[in-house]
Amino acid sequence: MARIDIDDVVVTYGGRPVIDGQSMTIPDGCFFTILGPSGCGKTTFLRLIAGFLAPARGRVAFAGRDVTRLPAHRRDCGMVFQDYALFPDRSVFENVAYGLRARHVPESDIRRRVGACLERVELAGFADRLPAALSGGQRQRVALARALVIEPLVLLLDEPLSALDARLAAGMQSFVRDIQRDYGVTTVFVTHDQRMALTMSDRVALLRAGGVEQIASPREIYHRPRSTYAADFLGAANLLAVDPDGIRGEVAQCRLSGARLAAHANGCRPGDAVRLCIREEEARILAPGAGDQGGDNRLAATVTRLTFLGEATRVELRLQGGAALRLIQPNGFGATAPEPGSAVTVEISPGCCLVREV
Amino acid sequence: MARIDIDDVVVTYGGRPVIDGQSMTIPDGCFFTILGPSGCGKTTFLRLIAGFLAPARGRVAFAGRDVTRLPAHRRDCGMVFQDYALFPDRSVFENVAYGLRARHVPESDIRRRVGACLERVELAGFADRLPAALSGGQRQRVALARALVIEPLVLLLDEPLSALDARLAAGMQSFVRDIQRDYGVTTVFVTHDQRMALTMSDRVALLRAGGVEQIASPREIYHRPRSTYAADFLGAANLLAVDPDGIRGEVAQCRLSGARLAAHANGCRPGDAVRLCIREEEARILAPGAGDQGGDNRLAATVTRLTFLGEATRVELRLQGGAALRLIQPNGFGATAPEPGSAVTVEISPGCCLVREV
Amino acid sequence: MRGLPVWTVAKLACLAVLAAFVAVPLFRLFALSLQGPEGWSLEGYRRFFATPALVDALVNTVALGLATALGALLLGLPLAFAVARLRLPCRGLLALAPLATFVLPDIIVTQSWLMVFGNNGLVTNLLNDRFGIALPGFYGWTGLVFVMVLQHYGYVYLLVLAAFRGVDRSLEEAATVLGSGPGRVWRTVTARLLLPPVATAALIVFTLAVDNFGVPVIVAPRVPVLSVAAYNAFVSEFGGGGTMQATMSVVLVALVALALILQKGLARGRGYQMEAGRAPVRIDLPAPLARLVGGGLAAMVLLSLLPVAVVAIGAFTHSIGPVLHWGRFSLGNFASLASFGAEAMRNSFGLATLASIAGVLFGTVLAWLSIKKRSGLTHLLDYLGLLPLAVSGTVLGIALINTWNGGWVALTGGWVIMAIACFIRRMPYAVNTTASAVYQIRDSIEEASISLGVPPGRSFLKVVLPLLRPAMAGGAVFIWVTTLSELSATIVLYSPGLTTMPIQIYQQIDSGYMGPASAYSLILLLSIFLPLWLATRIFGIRVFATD
Amino acid sequence: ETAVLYASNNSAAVDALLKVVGDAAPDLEVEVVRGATGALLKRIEAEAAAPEADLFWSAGFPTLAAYGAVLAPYHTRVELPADMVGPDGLWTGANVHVMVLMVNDRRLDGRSMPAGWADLFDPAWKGQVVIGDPANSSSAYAQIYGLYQLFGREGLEKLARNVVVTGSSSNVYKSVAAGEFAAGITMEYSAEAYVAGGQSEIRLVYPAEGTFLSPEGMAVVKGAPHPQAAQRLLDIMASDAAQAAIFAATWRRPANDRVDVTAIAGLPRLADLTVIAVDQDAAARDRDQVLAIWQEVTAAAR
Ligand SMILES: Nc1ncnc2c1ncn2[C@@H]1O[C@H](COP(=O)(O)OP(=O)(O)OP(=O)(O)O)[C@@H](O)[C@H]1O
Ligand SMILES: Nc1ncnc2c1ncn2[C@@H]1O[C@H](COP(=O)(O)OP(=O)(O)OP(=O)(O)O)[C@@H](O)[C@H]1O
Ligand SMILES: [Mg+2]
Ligand SMILES: [Mg+2]
Repeated sequence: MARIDIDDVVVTYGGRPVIDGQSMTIPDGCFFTILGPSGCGKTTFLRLIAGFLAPARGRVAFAGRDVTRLPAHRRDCGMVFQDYALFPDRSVFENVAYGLRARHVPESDIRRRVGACLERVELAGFADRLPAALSGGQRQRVALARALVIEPLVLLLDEPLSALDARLAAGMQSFVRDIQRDYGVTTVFVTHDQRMALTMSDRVALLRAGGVEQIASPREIYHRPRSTYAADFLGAANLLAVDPDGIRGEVAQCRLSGARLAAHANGCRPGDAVRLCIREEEARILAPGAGDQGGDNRLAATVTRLTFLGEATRVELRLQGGAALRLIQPNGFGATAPEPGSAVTVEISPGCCLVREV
Repeated sequence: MARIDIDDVVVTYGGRPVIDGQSMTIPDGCFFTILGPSGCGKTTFLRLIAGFLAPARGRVAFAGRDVTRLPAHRRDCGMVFQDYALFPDRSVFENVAYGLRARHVPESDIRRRVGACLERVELAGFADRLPAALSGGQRQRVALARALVIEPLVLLLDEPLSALDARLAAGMQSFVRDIQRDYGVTTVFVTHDQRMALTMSDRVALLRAGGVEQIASPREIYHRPRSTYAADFLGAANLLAVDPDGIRGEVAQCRLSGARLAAHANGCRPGDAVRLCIREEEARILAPGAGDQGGDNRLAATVTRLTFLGEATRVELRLQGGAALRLIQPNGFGATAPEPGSAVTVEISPGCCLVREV
Repeated sequence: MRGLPVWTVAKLACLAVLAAFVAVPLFRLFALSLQGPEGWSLEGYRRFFATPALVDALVNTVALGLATALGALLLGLPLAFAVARLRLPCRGLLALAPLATFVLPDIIVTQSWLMVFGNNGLVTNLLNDRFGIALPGFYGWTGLVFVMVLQHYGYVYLLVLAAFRGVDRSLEEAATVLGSGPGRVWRTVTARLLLPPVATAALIVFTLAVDNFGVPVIVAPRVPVLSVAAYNAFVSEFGGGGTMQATMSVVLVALVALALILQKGLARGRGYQMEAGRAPVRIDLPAPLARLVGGGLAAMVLLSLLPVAVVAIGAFTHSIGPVLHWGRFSLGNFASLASFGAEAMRNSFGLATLASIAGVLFGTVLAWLSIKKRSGLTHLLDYLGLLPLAVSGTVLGIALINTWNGGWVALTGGWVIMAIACFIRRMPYAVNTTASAVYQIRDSIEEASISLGVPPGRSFLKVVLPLLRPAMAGGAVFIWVTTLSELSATIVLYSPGLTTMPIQIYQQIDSGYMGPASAYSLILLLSIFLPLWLATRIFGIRVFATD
Repeated sequence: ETAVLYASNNSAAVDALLKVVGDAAPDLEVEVVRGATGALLKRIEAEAAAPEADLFWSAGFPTLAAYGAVLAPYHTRVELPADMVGPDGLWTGANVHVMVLMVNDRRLDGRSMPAGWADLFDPAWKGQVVIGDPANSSSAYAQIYGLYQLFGREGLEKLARNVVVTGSSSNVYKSVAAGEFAAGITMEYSAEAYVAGGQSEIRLVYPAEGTFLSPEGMAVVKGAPHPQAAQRLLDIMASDAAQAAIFAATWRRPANDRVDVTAIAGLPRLADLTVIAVDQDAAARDRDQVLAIWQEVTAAAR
């Protein structure tokens, strides 16, 4: 249970800075997600917190106490490594029991707690196997159980669910959330999966090439991204070149493909380089006839491609003027998407917003 | 370019059968996805095709030719290993060039092809790094490039995108699809991610504990799952206990929480143990007033929980009679989900279907 | 945070040990070589390079070292490969028997070879008398290289065995699926990954060959080599300042140090993390081929064990003084055993056990430090730790006496100095055998343990050491076996009551008493292999972790 | 009482000595460290700051002279010929080596049995004669020095054309016995061991031109931890009983001339052999010069 402060930290690999003067505060008991594309420095941040990397500059503090020089084993962090790092010569049981033994938990408690934990990660029958005899996802679950069973002060999870299918991942998510809630553990969760980040987190930090792009609640970061980068990363967004006619308070008036459009200004000011961010669910195809009369937030378009996504279909369109627009259309209720090539009218939700181009 | 036939194959690990008499045909030039939960045997199937596992029984054929005894290096498969298996002593460039060198491609071609390939996986600047100096996702992309650059006869991909964010994954997907289309490569793609399976594949094979549960097109497997297992695995489904009144042709009449409901019979016959499968997008909350008059496919329910998913919100409901129902409601257009506790009317799409309970 | 106190302390401790027992003694040797008639001078070196016989000896020595290393690789590598990766009919024999080749003191081995292939040898005479075939003369280069190779291939075998098993299977699979046949996989993946351990093994054999004195002195009196010259100068009954002896020793040390630096250069930047735990599967050969390969290798191993057979027969052959009466058997050779045997055996086992425990622990820590905890200091440690390879036992022994006799701690005249000498001489092997295993441990394994609250030192003990166990066991067996037969350092260090079995054997042999020498040798062999065999059979200990 | 003895003699000699000591002085405990002559002397030198050894046994006189700095003078109470006592009693004679030809008659291959040194100069013996390295071994040096006295530089040239020099002097008799060489120039005692052991093809030849002697001595170590015991042991070692017993076991001719070698082992008396008198002092003085000549002639022969 600890707030984590990262202060103006620089981390280098062989002289090349990977994190260059970044700060971040992770509130006590928070489920904090570090989100970002491959190679942006997520693992590096986690290793910094765990104490496996000494920053070249800056400090790390737990609950206000400077731990920059505190060795890793005294930080009481449970960690799931991206490559699992299971002890190859120990059984699944012994892997999970390892941290408990280090804490001198009585044998009977170990048996009980490890057993319960393996049950939760659906590996009850695998206690005696060696890691080499497990599938990828099974290994990942052992790594998760090993970190969770010790109920640490801080939980550091590096892509802990990447090898799991949706059902299992959901199960593990709720397991992690339960532990986190029950023990008030401050949890730092690293993922590249924006859906998971939005679903699970109290706060999300979006990274960009070693820098912090935006830290916000899931809703805020989704609906009010600070930049085109953030808008693009968090969910499929259309980022259209647009020319705001005027911004009054929170409402921006724009023209797009000849139509007028109202959007949320999202803090942009006249003269800023901006794009219009339309999430895929913020556009819909109107039933034939319904949009004929034209009007605000309505655009004429031609369907170019359909992609089946399961619960929905992605529709790609070409607007008048040539800009491309993607939207998703739920598949329930016999909804059938218009054939490629057909002309349709698209309605844009006024919830869409401007974002600064960076 | 080859059809792959797997015939009545048995694979054992240390005496324990993991695949037990299964068959599967992968059409020539097909993008074939093997989907299934962790530990179900996906990797095992792939290793069988690649030639790393000799089946205890049965045969594997490429283009009708029995290859069961053909050593792995003569099968011309490109493979991405679940744990990458990069050569630790070779640079990124040399890792990718390895297969070309084995094929005695001229040096200048190697330079060009590897360069282009690294460009495609967005690692152009990393050619001289050793794998140890890469992040997890970067390693995965090197593994992908290494398998794709040789333009093999058969492409075997074991969770090749699991460490990549959505944007990169999409880029890699289209890269894989391009190669697959340009060279007509038969591609076997292993994933636990049903969304990816549905989006990318020509056909999907769903596994269940070493057995083949269903092989079908994405639409078919999604909308007409053969079993509750398939229904559940492919996208979040509500599987409700239901009592069909009668099945006439393709339409089944059921009662659910006191209401009458029409659903697709999906091959079920009177007397079968069935469940009603309602996908999350096949239920929607009617605007207040719109559903008051009751009617077919309409149910009264109480909202219990909301989860923000980004482009949509998941709404959990309790039906009359206590059954739980989840649905997703798109977030665009200022749609706000009713507060937890409020009473609503839910409409169920007649596209929902019965599934056999297995 | 990495490399905090525990590892710094460990580095300093290692440095202290190596400085005391390697650096300082060698430095004194070096200083001695620069001692002119009045003050410092390079006179010794000038004389060395002005003496054609010594320059010849230097050239021959390098040639001998290279030839032996090459030959030992040619025999040892296929054997290690077969034992590690193939399913063969006589794998048990192949796995353990090569050890016997370096248990017997080289003098007795050489004598035995002469009995077989010498001018008056059994086989020579048989072929000559019966078939009129004249074997090429055994004396000189032929015999020298033949004996040296058969005496040293076992080292290659043992040093690379663990590495062969440690190659990550999925890497080979990746290469295969990319279109490489077994040969190409071997060449482009396995061999490359094995290059560092193989280079190390070659280096070690080179150093052993360069330092070997017993074989050339007997079998190639006309081929001057440096070790013989240096040894003779050292044990020469004529005093004479010591500058020249020191100079020769320094040249030898420099030669080996050069090889060491070359090998380091070759292995530089080849520290890769592979994942241990997924050892390659054993290859099933078709039965006729398996029999052929197994038979061929067994024949080679058995040939190298011929001296053992000679010794075994000699032990039971009636002897009067130095004369063996072949064909007449008796137990007389064992008669004097009772008086000396028990004490020598106790000393030998004590020393070997001490040296192997200390050597393996120290060597493992050193390997870990220099691979995983790199810093400027570890570079120094790395070289210092391997330097004992470059020093022959006699030179080391004398240097240790010179350094540690008197002053604030006098260590000479007890078992401590003998144990230290054995430990220092063998420890580099442990560094090498464990190094390849250390490379195969991912950094994150240790970090996982640390993150679970176990401090770095204990994480090393609890998580890393168990993973290194097979390599350590291999190293321990190696040190144990070679220390049981170690002679060159202990013979100049031992005091009354501290004789060892090899010293006893040597004394018999030096007096020409082959009979008792054979008897002692047989006892030595049995006392080494019985425990090993029991360990493998009864307790199921896998000495080499080959399964 | 304990005495630490550094002995370069073989185990048969040591065993014989210990037996005599056991009888003569049961209270005297002798601890033996065996090793090569040079190695032991080097060790005594290295240990000079804190000596371990009480007594050293044995090396040629010139060698002992070279290590005089680490030896302590002591005059034994046993009566010995005058030339068997070192200057100021720095060492005491232990035995006298007699240089002989050792021949393996199975390897003669048609050559006639040599009668004297000069017979070995015949080209027919090329590669068939083995000798120790005079640069390292005092006995080998005594042989070369003697031959130089007898035949001058030409003699050494002829010899050098035929001989094989081995680095270890014990290798000479071992390889002749093993049949590797037809003849070797070695010491009487080592060759006699094979004759006495029953190897019928081994012959000892006392060369017609005369043989050379090389006396060996023993000495108390300077700063010996047990000086009293050392002196006691030295007296015992010089005594008739010990010298006879050691001779009987090893055929090392005793320095103590009261022992009857013919009676004990049937070896000819020294008086019955032709002995070329060698001035040990001159031998030591001329060492560098003679060795240089030997180096030259062997290099030329190669
Ligand atoms: N070497 C092995 N020895 C014994 N059992 C094994 C071995 N490898 C895998 N298994 C078992 O076989 C089953 C199938 O494994 P496989 O690796 O094919 O699963 P998978 O579908 O790829 O799972 P994941 O998505 O977790 O990677 C698993 O239950 C696993 O525990
Ligand atoms: N040991 C290293 N030496 C040099 N560069 C490294 C090293 N480890 C990582 N990097 C580089 O640092 C950057 C950040 O790496 P990090 O592992 O933190 O990325 P990540 O965000 O975890 O990515 P992924 O999602 O792919 O795992 C990457 O560009 C990577 O190439
Ligand atoms: Mg990472
Ligand atoms: Mg798998």
